[in-house]
Amino acid sequence: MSRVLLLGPAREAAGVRSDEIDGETVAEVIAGAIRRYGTNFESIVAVSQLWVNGSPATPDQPVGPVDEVAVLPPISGG
Amino acid sequence: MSRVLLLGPAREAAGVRSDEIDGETVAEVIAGAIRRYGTNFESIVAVSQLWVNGSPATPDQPVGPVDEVAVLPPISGG
Amino acid sequence: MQAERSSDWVAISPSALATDELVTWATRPECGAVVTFCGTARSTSATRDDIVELEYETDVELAERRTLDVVAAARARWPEIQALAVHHRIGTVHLAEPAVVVVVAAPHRHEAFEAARFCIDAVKRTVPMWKREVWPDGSAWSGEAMDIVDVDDL
Amino acid sequence: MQAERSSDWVAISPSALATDELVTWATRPECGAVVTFCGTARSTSATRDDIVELEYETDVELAERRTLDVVAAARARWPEIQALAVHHRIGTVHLAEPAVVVVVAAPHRHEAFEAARFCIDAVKRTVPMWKREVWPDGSAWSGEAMDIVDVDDL
Repeated sequence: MSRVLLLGPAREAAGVRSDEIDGETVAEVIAGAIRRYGTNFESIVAVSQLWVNGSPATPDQPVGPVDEVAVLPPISGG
Repeated sequence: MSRVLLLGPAREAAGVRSDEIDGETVAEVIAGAIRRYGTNFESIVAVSQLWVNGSPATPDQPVGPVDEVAVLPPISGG
Repeated sequence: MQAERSSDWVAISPSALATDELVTWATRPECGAVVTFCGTARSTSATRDDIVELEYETDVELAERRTLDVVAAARARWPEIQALAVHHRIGTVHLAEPAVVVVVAAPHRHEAFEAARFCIDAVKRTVPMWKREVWPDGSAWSGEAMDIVDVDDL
Repeated sequence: MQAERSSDWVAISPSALATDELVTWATRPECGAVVTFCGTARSTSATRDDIVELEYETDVELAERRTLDVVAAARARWPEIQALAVHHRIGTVHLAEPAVVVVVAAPHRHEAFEAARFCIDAVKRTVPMWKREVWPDGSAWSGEAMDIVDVDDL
Protein backbone atom coordinates (compact mmCIF):
# COMPACT_ATOMS: atom_id res chain seq x y z
CA MET A 1 0.00 0.00 0.00
CA SER A 2 1.18 3.52 -0.86
CA ARG A 3 -0.09 7.03 -0.72
CA VAL A 4 -1.01 8.42 -4.14
CA LEU A 5 -0.95 12.12 -5.02
CA LEU A 6 -3.17 13.15 -7.92
CA LEU A 7 -2.52 16.55 -9.45
CA GLY A 8 -4.30 18.84 -11.92
CA PRO A 9 -6.31 16.90 -14.49
CA ALA A 10 -5.48 13.63 -12.66
CA ARG A 11 -6.98 15.03 -9.45
CA GLU A 12 -10.07 16.11 -11.36
CA ALA A 13 -10.56 12.74 -13.08
CA ALA A 14 -10.05 10.83 -9.83
CA GLY A 15 -12.23 13.15 -7.77
CA VAL A 16 -9.67 13.09 -4.96
CA ARG A 17 -6.26 14.69 -4.44
CA SER A 18 -4.73 11.89 -2.38
CA ASP A 19 -5.59 8.33 -1.55
CA GLU A 20 -4.16 5.06 -0.22
CA ILE A 21 -3.92 2.24 -2.76
CA ASP A 22 -2.56 -1.33 -2.57
CA GLY A 23 0.38 -2.51 -4.68
CA GLU A 24 4.01 -3.50 -4.31
CA THR A 25 5.30 -1.55 -7.32
CA VAL A 26 4.46 1.75 -8.99
CA ALA A 27 2.71 -0.16 -11.78
CA GLU A 28 0.56 -2.14 -9.30
CA VAL A 29 -0.46 0.98 -7.38
CA ILE A 30 -1.39 2.79 -10.58
CA ALA A 31 -3.33 -0.25 -11.84
CA GLY A 32 -5.28 -0.15 -8.57
CA ALA A 33 -5.93 3.56 -9.04
CA ILE A 34 -7.25 2.98 -12.56
CA ARG A 35 -9.61 0.27 -11.26
CA ARG A 36 -10.84 2.69 -8.61
CA TYR A 37 -11.22 5.87 -10.74
CA GLY A 38 -12.13 4.57 -14.20
CA THR A 39 -11.36 5.25 -17.81
CA ASN A 40 -11.09 9.07 -17.72
CA PHE A 41 -8.38 8.71 -15.15
CA GLU A 42 -6.74 5.94 -17.19
CA SER A 43 -6.50 8.19 -20.25
CA ILE A 44 -4.81 10.87 -18.17
CA VAL A 45 -2.36 8.40 -16.64
CA ALA A 46 -1.42 7.40 -20.20
CA VAL A 47 0.07 10.88 -20.82
CA SER A 48 1.34 11.49 -17.28
CA GLN A 49 4.64 11.09 -15.50
CA LEU A 50 4.81 8.93 -12.37
CA TRP A 51 7.03 10.12 -9.57
CA VAL A 52 7.88 8.50 -6.25
CA ASN A 53 8.71 10.78 -3.32
CA GLY A 54 9.24 13.72 -5.62
CA SER A 55 11.45 12.10 -8.26
CA PRO A 56 10.70 10.40 -11.58
CA ALA A 57 10.13 6.65 -11.12
CA THR A 58 9.97 3.49 -13.26
CA PRO A 59 6.85 1.27 -13.32
CA ASP A 60 8.64 -1.65 -11.67
CA GLN A 61 9.99 0.46 -8.81
CA PRO A 62 8.99 -1.12 -5.46
CA VAL A 63 6.89 1.06 -3.14
CA GLY A 64 5.78 0.66 0.46
CA PRO A 65 3.55 2.39 3.00
CA VAL A 66 5.88 5.41 3.48
CA ASP A 67 6.18 6.10 -0.23
CA GLU A 68 4.14 8.59 -2.21
CA VAL A 69 3.32 7.89 -5.86
CA ALA A 70 2.44 11.09 -7.74
CA VAL A 71 0.60 11.28 -11.08
CA LEU A 72 1.74 14.38 -12.99
CA PRO A 73 -0.05 15.19 -16.24
CA PRO A 74 1.60 17.59 -18.72
CA ILE A 75 2.13 20.97 -17.05
CA SER A 76 0.97 24.48 -17.93
CA GLY A 77 2.43 26.85 -15.39
CA GLY A 78 3.57 30.42 -15.70
CA MET B 1 26.49 83.28 -36.62
CA SER B 2 24.86 80.20 -35.09
CA ARG B 3 23.76 78.97 -31.72
CA VAL B 4 26.03 76.27 -30.31
CA LEU B 5 24.90 73.64 -27.82
CA LEU B 6 27.65 72.09 -25.70
CA LEU B 7 26.82 68.88 -23.88
CA GLY B 8 28.42 66.77 -21.17
CA PRO B 9 32.22 66.99 -21.23
CA ALA B 10 32.00 69.65 -24.00
CA ARG B 11 29.82 71.81 -21.76
CA GLU B 12 32.26 71.34 -18.89
CA ALA B 13 35.33 72.21 -20.99
CA ALA B 14 33.63 75.29 -22.49
CA GLY B 15 32.19 76.46 -19.21
CA VAL B 16 28.89 77.24 -20.91
CA ARG B 17 26.02 75.15 -22.22
CA SER B 18 25.05 77.37 -25.12
CA ASP B 19 26.57 80.30 -26.93
CA GLU B 20 26.42 82.33 -30.15
CA ILE B 21 29.45 81.97 -32.43
CA ASP B 22 30.27 83.42 -35.85
CA GLY B 23 30.83 81.22 -38.91
CA GLU B 24 29.20 80.29 -42.19
CA THR B 25 29.77 76.53 -41.94
CA VAL B 26 29.85 73.97 -39.14
CA ALA B 27 33.66 73.93 -39.38
CA GLU B 28 33.91 77.70 -39.06
CA VAL B 29 31.58 77.82 -36.06
CA ILE B 30 33.51 75.06 -34.32
CA ALA B 31 36.85 76.75 -35.11
CA GLY B 32 35.46 79.88 -33.47
CA ALA B 33 34.36 77.85 -30.46
CA ILE B 34 37.85 76.35 -30.11
CA ARG B 35 39.41 79.83 -30.22
CA ARG B 36 36.97 80.93 -27.51
CA TYR B 37 37.22 77.90 -25.15
CA GLY B 38 40.78 76.63 -25.60
CA THR B 39 42.67 73.38 -25.90
CA ASN B 40 40.68 71.27 -23.42
CA PHE B 41 37.60 71.97 -25.48
CA GLU B 42 39.52 71.28 -28.69
CA SER B 43 40.55 67.81 -27.47
CA ILE B 44 36.91 67.02 -26.71
CA VAL B 45 35.73 68.27 -30.10
CA ALA B 46 38.26 65.88 -31.66
CA VAL B 47 36.29 62.86 -30.36
CA SER B 48 32.80 64.39 -30.62
CA GLN B 49 30.04 64.29 -33.18
CA LEU B 50 28.72 67.54 -34.60
CA TRP B 51 25.01 67.81 -35.21
CA VAL B 52 22.96 70.60 -36.76
CA ASN B 53 19.36 70.99 -35.61
CA GLY B 54 19.35 67.53 -34.06
CA SER B 55 20.87 65.56 -36.93
CA PRO B 56 24.44 64.54 -37.78
CA ALA B 57 26.17 67.16 -39.95
CA THR B 58 29.25 67.48 -42.13
CA PRO B 59 31.96 70.12 -41.44
CA ASP B 60 31.23 72.01 -44.64
CA GLN B 61 27.49 72.20 -43.99
CA PRO B 62 26.34 75.87 -44.18
CA VAL B 63 24.74 77.26 -41.03
CA GLY B 64 22.90 80.48 -40.28
CA PRO B 65 21.41 82.38 -37.35
CA VAL B 66 18.47 79.99 -36.89
CA ASP B 67 20.64 76.86 -36.85
CA GLU B 68 21.92 75.09 -33.77
CA VAL B 69 25.29 73.34 -33.89
CA ALA B 70 25.60 70.71 -31.14
CA VAL B 71 28.84 69.14 -29.89
CA LEU B 72 28.18 65.60 -28.67
CA PRO B 73 31.06 63.73 -27.01
CA PRO B 74 30.87 59.94 -26.67
CA ILE B 75 27.81 59.00 -24.61
CA SER B 76 27.40 57.03 -21.38
CA GLY B 77 23.69 56.82 -20.65
CA GLY B 78 21.64 54.08 -18.99
CA MET C 1 5.08 37.68 1.82
CA GLN C 2 8.15 37.98 3.98
CA ALA C 3 11.43 38.58 2.21
CA GLU C 4 14.22 36.08 2.64
CA ARG C 5 17.43 37.57 3.96
CA SER C 6 19.49 35.60 1.49
CA SER C 7 19.71 36.45 -2.19
CA ASP C 8 17.33 33.72 -3.43
CA TRP C 9 13.63 34.05 -2.84
CA VAL C 10 11.23 31.33 -4.02
CA ALA C 11 7.54 31.27 -3.18
CA ILE C 12 4.52 29.26 -4.35
CA SER C 13 1.54 30.89 -2.72
CA PRO C 14 -2.07 32.00 -3.18
CA SER C 15 -1.13 35.57 -2.23
CA ALA C 16 -1.22 38.28 -4.87
CA LEU C 17 2.28 38.80 -6.26
CA ALA C 18 3.85 42.11 -5.22
CA THR C 19 6.16 42.78 -8.16
CA ASP C 20 7.33 46.12 -6.78
CA GLU C 21 8.30 44.49 -3.48
CA LEU C 22 10.39 41.88 -5.30
CA VAL C 23 12.13 44.51 -7.43
CA THR C 24 12.93 46.57 -4.35
CA TRP C 25 14.24 43.48 -2.59
CA ALA C 26 16.48 42.53 -5.53
CA THR C 27 17.92 45.99 -6.12
CA ARG C 28 21.27 46.59 -4.47
CA PRO C 29 24.20 49.01 -4.89
CA GLU C 30 26.60 46.42 -6.35
CA CYS C 31 24.17 45.68 -9.21
CA GLY C 32 23.57 47.81 -12.28
CA ALA C 33 20.79 45.71 -13.81
CA VAL C 34 17.48 44.36 -12.56
CA VAL C 35 15.37 42.41 -15.04
CA THR C 36 11.80 41.50 -14.13
CA PHE C 37 9.43 39.18 -15.93
CA CYS C 38 5.73 39.20 -15.07
CA GLY C 39 3.67 36.44 -16.60
CA THR C 40 0.16 37.88 -16.46
CA ALA C 41 -3.25 36.29 -16.93
CA ARG C 42 -4.49 37.12 -20.41
CA SER C 43 -7.89 36.91 -22.01
CA THR C 44 -6.65 34.87 -24.98
CA SER C 45 -5.25 31.33 -25.22
CA ALA C 46 -4.60 28.93 -28.08
CA THR C 47 -8.27 27.96 -28.05
CA ARG C 48 -10.30 30.88 -26.57
CA ASP C 49 -10.45 34.65 -26.41
CA ASP C 50 -13.02 35.12 -23.65
CA ILE C 51 -11.02 34.01 -20.63
CA VAL C 52 -12.00 35.89 -17.47
CA GLU C 53 -9.64 34.30 -14.98
CA LEU C 54 -7.10 31.51 -14.54
CA GLU C 55 -6.82 28.95 -11.76
CA TYR C 56 -3.46 27.42 -10.94
CA GLU C 57 -3.11 24.18 -9.01
CA THR C 58 -0.06 22.32 -7.72
CA ASP C 59 1.49 20.51 -4.80
CA VAL C 60 3.27 23.38 -3.06
CA GLU C 61 6.13 21.29 -1.70
CA LEU C 62 6.89 19.68 -5.07
CA ALA C 63 6.61 23.00 -6.89
CA GLU C 64 8.87 24.80 -4.43
CA ARG C 65 11.52 22.14 -4.69
CA ARG C 66 11.47 22.18 -8.49
CA THR C 67 11.58 25.98 -8.53
CA LEU C 68 14.61 25.93 -6.23
CA ASP C 69 16.23 23.56 -8.75
CA VAL C 70 15.65 26.20 -11.44
CA VAL C 71 17.21 28.89 -9.27
CA ALA C 72 20.23 26.69 -8.56
CA ALA C 73 20.67 25.97 -12.28
CA ALA C 74 20.52 29.68 -13.09
CA ARG C 75 23.13 30.48 -10.46
CA ALA C 76 25.41 27.77 -11.81
CA ARG C 77 25.13 29.22 -15.32
CA TRP C 78 25.42 32.88 -14.30
CA PRO C 79 27.47 33.10 -11.09
CA GLU C 80 27.41 36.91 -11.41
CA ILE C 81 23.76 36.95 -10.27
CA GLN C 82 23.36 38.82 -6.99
CA ALA C 83 19.65 38.32 -6.31
CA LEU C 84 17.09 35.99 -7.84
CA ALA C 85 13.38 35.72 -7.00
CA VAL C 86 10.84 33.35 -8.54
CA HIS C 87 7.30 33.57 -7.21
CA HIS C 88 4.36 31.63 -8.62
CA ARG C 89 0.84 32.32 -7.53
CA ILE C 90 -1.70 29.49 -7.17
CA GLY C 91 -5.49 29.59 -7.00
CA THR C 92 -7.47 32.22 -8.88
CA VAL C 93 -5.59 34.86 -10.89
CA HIS C 94 -7.71 37.60 -12.46
CA LEU C 95 -6.97 39.07 -15.90
CA ALA C 96 -3.83 41.23 -16.03
CA GLU C 97 -2.70 40.05 -12.61
CA PRO C 98 0.69 38.31 -12.53
CA ALA C 99 0.66 34.53 -12.11
CA VAL C 100 4.45 34.33 -12.03
CA VAL C 101 7.18 36.88 -11.39
CA VAL C 102 10.93 36.41 -11.96
CA VAL C 103 13.38 39.08 -10.80
CA VAL C 104 17.13 38.92 -11.40
CA ALA C 105 19.68 41.47 -10.21
CA ALA C 106 23.22 41.30 -11.60
CA PRO C 107 26.13 43.68 -12.04
CA HIS C 108 25.51 43.89 -15.81
CA ARG C 109 22.43 43.59 -17.97
CA HIS C 110 23.48 40.71 -20.20
CA GLU C 111 23.48 38.17 -17.36
CA ALA C 112 20.32 39.63 -15.85
CA PHE C 113 18.40 39.26 -19.13
CA GLU C 114 19.77 35.79 -19.88
CA ALA C 115 19.06 34.45 -16.40
CA ALA C 116 15.54 35.90 -16.24
CA ARG C 117 14.69 34.35 -19.59
CA PHE C 118 16.19 31.03 -18.56
CA CYS C 119 14.25 31.00 -15.29
CA ILE C 120 10.81 31.61 -16.78
CA ASP C 121 11.44 29.12 -19.60
CA ALA C 122 12.64 26.54 -17.08
CA VAL C 123 9.76 27.14 -14.68
CA LYS C 124 7.30 26.49 -17.48
CA ARG C 125 9.06 23.26 -18.48
CA THR C 126 10.03 21.79 -15.11
CA VAL C 127 7.73 22.93 -12.29
CA PRO C 128 4.56 20.89 -11.64
CA MET C 129 1.73 23.38 -12.19
CA TRP C 130 -1.64 23.12 -13.89
CA LYS C 131 -3.58 26.01 -15.32
CA ARG C 132 -7.35 26.05 -15.76
CA GLU C 133 -8.89 28.61 -18.08
CA VAL C 134 -12.19 30.03 -16.85
CA TRP C 135 -14.64 31.76 -19.20
CA PRO C 136 -18.10 33.16 -18.53
CA ASP C 137 -19.95 29.84 -18.66
CA GLY C 138 -17.33 27.15 -18.22
CA SER C 139 -13.73 26.18 -17.66
CA ALA C 140 -11.11 23.71 -18.90
CA TRP C 141 -7.49 22.77 -18.35
CA SER C 142 -5.10 24.67 -20.58
CA GLY C 143 -4.53 22.99 -23.93
CA GLU C 144 -0.95 24.28 -24.00
CA ALA C 145 0.39 21.71 -21.53
CA MET C 146 3.84 20.13 -21.94
CA ASP C 147 5.55 17.06 -20.55
CA ILE C 148 7.58 17.79 -17.44
CA VAL C 149 11.33 17.78 -18.03
CA ASP C 150 14.22 18.04 -15.62
CA VAL C 151 16.08 21.34 -15.44
CA ASP C 152 19.35 19.49 -16.09
CA ASP C 153 17.96 18.44 -19.47
CA LEU C 154 17.37 22.04 -20.61
CA MET D 1 4.81 61.59 -13.92
CA GLN D 2 1.57 61.46 -15.82
CA ALA D 3 0.93 58.37 -17.90
CA GLU D 4 0.40 58.75 -21.61
CA ARG D 5 -2.92 57.34 -22.81
CA SER D 6 -1.28 55.74 -25.82
CA SER D 7 0.84 52.63 -25.63
CA ASP D 8 4.24 54.39 -25.89
CA TRP D 9 5.56 56.36 -22.97
CA VAL D 10 8.91 58.14 -23.20
CA ALA D 11 10.24 60.49 -20.55
CA ILE D 12 13.57 62.20 -19.86
CA SER D 13 13.18 63.84 -16.48
CA PRO D 14 14.83 64.62 -13.15
CA SER D 15 11.98 62.89 -11.30
CA ALA D 16 12.65 59.63 -9.49
CA LEU D 17 11.59 56.73 -11.73
CA ALA D 18 8.49 54.92 -10.51
CA THR D 19 9.09 51.42 -11.86
CA ASP D 20 5.94 50.02 -10.31
CA GLU D 21 3.84 52.74 -11.93
CA LEU D 22 5.30 51.91 -15.36
CA VAL D 23 4.69 48.18 -14.89
CA THR D 24 1.10 48.83 -13.86
CA TRP D 25 0.61 51.13 -16.84
CA ALA D 26 2.02 48.53 -19.27
CA THR D 27 0.08 45.56 -17.93
CA ARG D 28 -3.12 44.82 -19.85
CA PRO D 29 -5.46 41.82 -20.27
CA GLU D 30 -4.42 41.09 -23.87
CA CYS D 31 -0.78 40.63 -22.82
CA GLY D 32 0.73 37.64 -21.09
CA ALA D 33 4.24 39.02 -20.64
CA VAL D 34 5.67 42.19 -19.13
CA VAL D 35 9.46 42.52 -19.12
CA THR D 36 11.06 45.32 -17.13
CA PHE D 37 14.67 46.46 -17.16
CA CYS D 38 15.94 48.77 -14.44
CA GLY D 39 19.41 50.20 -14.96
CA THR D 40 20.42 51.15 -11.43
CA ALA D 41 23.26 53.29 -10.13
CA ARG D 42 26.01 51.01 -8.87
CA SER D 43 29.01 51.62 -6.67
CA THR D 44 31.47 50.08 -9.15
CA SER D 45 32.59 51.18 -12.61
CA ALA D 46 35.44 50.20 -14.90
CA THR D 47 37.76 52.48 -12.95
CA ARG D 48 36.38 52.87 -9.39
CA ASP D 49 34.56 50.99 -6.65
CA ASP D 50 33.65 53.85 -4.32
CA ILE D 51 30.98 55.63 -6.34
CA VAL D 52 28.36 57.26 -4.16
CA GLU D 53 26.10 58.74 -6.82
CA LEU D 54 25.78 59.37 -10.54
CA GLU D 55 24.86 62.56 -12.35
CA TYR D 56 23.25 62.40 -15.78
CA GLU D 57 23.23 65.33 -18.17
CA THR D 58 21.59 65.80 -21.57
CA ASP D 59 19.56 68.08 -23.76
CA VAL D 60 16.05 66.89 -22.96
CA GLU D 61 14.57 67.62 -26.37
CA LEU D 62 17.37 65.79 -28.23
CA ALA D 63 17.26 62.86 -25.82
CA GLU D 64 13.49 62.52 -26.06
CA ARG D 65 13.58 62.54 -29.85
CA ARG D 66 16.32 59.90 -30.00
CA THR D 67 14.47 57.77 -27.43
CA LEU D 68 11.30 57.98 -29.51
CA ASP D 69 13.39 56.73 -32.46
CA VAL D 70 14.37 53.71 -30.36
CA VAL D 71 10.75 53.01 -29.50
CA ALA D 72 9.72 53.28 -33.15
CA ALA D 73 12.50 50.89 -34.18
CA ALA D 74 11.41 48.38 -31.53
CA ARG D 75 7.80 48.54 -32.70
CA ALA D 76 8.89 48.00 -36.30
CA ARG D 77 10.88 44.91 -35.30
CA TRP D 78 8.27 43.49 -32.90
CA PRO D 79 4.81 44.64 -34.03
CA GLU D 80 3.28 42.38 -31.36
CA ILE D 81 4.31 44.86 -28.65
CA GLN D 82 1.28 46.30 -26.88
CA ALA D 83 2.94 48.79 -24.52
CA LEU D 84 6.44 50.22 -24.40
CA ALA D 85 7.87 52.68 -21.88
CA VAL D 86 11.40 54.08 -21.79
CA HIS D 87 12.17 56.57 -19.02
CA HIS D 88 15.60 58.02 -18.35
CA ARG D 89 16.30 60.06 -15.28
CA ILE D 90 18.68 63.04 -15.39
CA GLY D 91 20.45 64.89 -12.60
CA THR D 92 21.58 63.10 -9.45
CA VAL D 93 20.81 59.38 -9.09
CA HIS D 94 21.74 57.79 -5.77
CA LEU D 95 23.14 54.26 -5.47
CA ALA D 96 20.61 51.50 -6.24
CA GLU D 97 18.12 53.99 -7.67
CA PRO D 98 17.14 53.40 -11.31
CA ALA D 99 18.63 55.76 -13.88
CA VAL D 100 16.72 54.14 -16.73
CA VAL D 101 13.66 51.91 -16.88
CA VAL D 102 12.36 50.02 -19.92
CA VAL D 103 9.01 48.21 -19.76
CA VAL D 104 7.59 46.11 -22.60
CA ALA D 105 4.22 44.35 -22.59
CA ALA D 106 3.48 41.81 -25.31
CA PRO D 107 1.17 38.85 -25.79
CA HIS D 108 4.10 36.42 -25.40
CA ARG D 109 7.36 36.53 -23.53
CA HIS D 110 9.80 36.06 -26.41
CA GLU D 111 8.96 39.41 -28.01
CA ALA D 112 8.81 41.14 -24.64
CA PHE D 113 12.32 39.98 -23.70
CA GLU D 114 13.80 40.70 -27.14
CA ALA D 115 12.29 44.17 -27.37
CA ALA D 116 13.30 45.15 -23.84
CA ARG D 117 16.88 44.06 -24.49
CA PHE D 118 16.94 45.90 -27.81
CA CYS D 119 15.59 49.09 -26.25
CA ILE D 120 18.14 49.33 -23.46
CA ASP D 121 21.01 48.44 -25.80
CA ALA D 122 19.80 51.02 -28.31
CA VAL D 123 19.28 53.72 -25.68
CA LYS D 124 22.86 53.28 -24.54
CA ARG D 125 24.19 53.52 -28.10
CA THR D 126 21.96 56.20 -29.62
CA VAL D 127 20.58 58.63 -27.01
CA PRO D 128 22.71 61.69 -26.11
CA MET D 129 23.37 61.28 -22.37
CA TRP D 130 26.46 61.83 -20.25
CA LYS D 131 27.14 60.17 -16.91
CA ARG D 132 29.36 61.61 -14.24
CA GLU D 133 30.61 59.33 -11.47
CA VAL D 134 30.76 60.96 -8.05
CA TRP D 135 32.90 59.53 -5.25
CA PRO D 136 33.51 60.87 -1.73
CA ASP D 137 36.13 63.47 -2.72
CA GLY D 138 35.74 63.99 -6.44
CA SER D 139 33.93 63.22 -9.67
CA ALA D 140 34.64 62.47 -13.33
CA TRP D 141 32.85 61.68 -16.55
CA SER D 142 32.31 57.96 -17.07
CA GLY D 143 35.22 56.27 -18.83
CA GLU D 144 32.82 53.85 -20.52
CA ALA D 145 31.56 56.31 -23.13
CA MET D 146 30.83 55.28 -26.72
CA ASP D 147 30.40 57.10 -30.00
CA ILE D 148 26.77 57.91 -30.77
CA VAL D 149 25.27 55.75 -33.50
CA ASP D 150 21.94 55.91 -35.25
CA VAL D 151 19.30 53.36 -34.28
CA ASP D 152 18.96 52.38 -37.96
CA ASP D 153 22.60 51.25 -37.88
CA LEU D 154 22.04 48.81 -35.02
